[in-house]
Amino acid sequence: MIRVCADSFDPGAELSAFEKNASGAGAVVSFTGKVRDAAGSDGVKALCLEHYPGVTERSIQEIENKARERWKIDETLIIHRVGELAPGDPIVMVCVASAHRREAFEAADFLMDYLKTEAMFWKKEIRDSGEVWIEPRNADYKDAARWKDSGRHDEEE
Amino acid sequence: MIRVCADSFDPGAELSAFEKNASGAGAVVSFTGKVRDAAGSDGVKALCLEHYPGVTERSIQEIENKARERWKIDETLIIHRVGELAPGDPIVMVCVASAHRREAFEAADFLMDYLKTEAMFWKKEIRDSGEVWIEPRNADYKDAARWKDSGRHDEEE
Amino acid sequence: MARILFFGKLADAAGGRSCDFSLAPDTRTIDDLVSALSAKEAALAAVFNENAVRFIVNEMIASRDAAISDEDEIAFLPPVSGG
Amino acid sequence: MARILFFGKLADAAGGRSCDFSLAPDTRTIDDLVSALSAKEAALAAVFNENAVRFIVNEMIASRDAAISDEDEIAFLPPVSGG
Repeated sequence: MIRVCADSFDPGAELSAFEKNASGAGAVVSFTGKVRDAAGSDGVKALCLEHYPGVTERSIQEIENKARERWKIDETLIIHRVGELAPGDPIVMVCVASAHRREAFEAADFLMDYLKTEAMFWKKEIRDSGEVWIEPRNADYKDAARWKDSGRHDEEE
Repeated sequence: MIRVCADSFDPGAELSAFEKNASGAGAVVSFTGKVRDAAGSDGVKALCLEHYPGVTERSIQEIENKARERWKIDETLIIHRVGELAPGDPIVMVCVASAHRREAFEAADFLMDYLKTEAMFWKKEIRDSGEVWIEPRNADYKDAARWKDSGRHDEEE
Repeated sequence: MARILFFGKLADAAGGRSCDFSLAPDTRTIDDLVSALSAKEAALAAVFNENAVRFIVNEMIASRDAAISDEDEIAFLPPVSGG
Repeated sequence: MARILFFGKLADAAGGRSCDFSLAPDTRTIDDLVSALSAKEAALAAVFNENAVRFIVNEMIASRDAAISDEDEIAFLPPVSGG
């Protein structure tokens, strides 16, 4: 399930609902990304996230499809905030349920790398010193590139 | 925090409490392992997990210490069930909070690999056809071996 | 009138998140529109130059040489930053 | 009396999870105790042979040639399987 929402969400409650929904799976991985209160030395007071309704959801669906082509996944949940966020607020949550832990870990990791670099969001930090548009770090592009040349993880069992 | 418990636990509620506790972290990864209802073709009715009180907790603490030497981690939570479990029950939960997602993913993945192969638990499946003691799969040993030769992940930023 | 959408820092440069824009007869492609908008607004020209801007026409990703018409919704996207 | 603990399938083979065992004078190491227990209980001998059994003396991991005495708690551990 994919949800782009303007209201805050509760990762614990989302995980509970997700696990109920994915009750047959042996492994569930969740990732929550939150607004940090200091990116660099400059205090971040708020974060503004913009999206392109319709197009953004479709860009996330494409990312999910890629993950499902690559790993055997039972269920996924992708939640992404838009609007104004305060330090400590959850921005993004990804949950993956699968039979074994390796798929769940890799798929969640993959989804996050691609959400960082391919999903259609634009993020501005409101800092003490002014407003700054954020772009992916080099580390983010490198993380996403990890999945380009490696094939599907070899599975035993 | 490390908890070996004889009673069931609620992963969503645990994640909520953990995130409250690790409120400064930008990234939180959780893993939940649950009793599957069919390991192979044979129906699993229940799982029995034994531990060695004191020694088991120490074996988990050593695993956590290894992770903390290797990654910059804000908080960890490791919960492991013992006693009799039914299909669908959570067996194990690992949460890791850190500044960036890469450390959180890798450390959670590492903790699970080591919990599977080094933590002092013994697991028996009660199947329709009888009782079977479970040992780590080859895939589990291979997963744990991944961490032996690779050094700390290079970080940017 | 074409509907034009600006996202992220392109909206700051354009001075707004959307506008209706009547395409001149010689504005036949996205590339032509980029030139027309850049001529109107120096801040926009700067961002177009510096950034890997992507284009969407009627909700589909489009290349710089894609044909456009006065009925289209055309969006300009700076590098994304989700998560 | 030494306290002996068996875990996992070693408990099945021993017919119990723990026992108090008076060490014979020539049972000086874990290895001696393995031999003594194997002689008493064929099922245990089989598991000792087949498996990578590990040993714990007074809650510390010990090697097969570790010295033991009648006051010790000695645990026999088959391969672990957590998670």
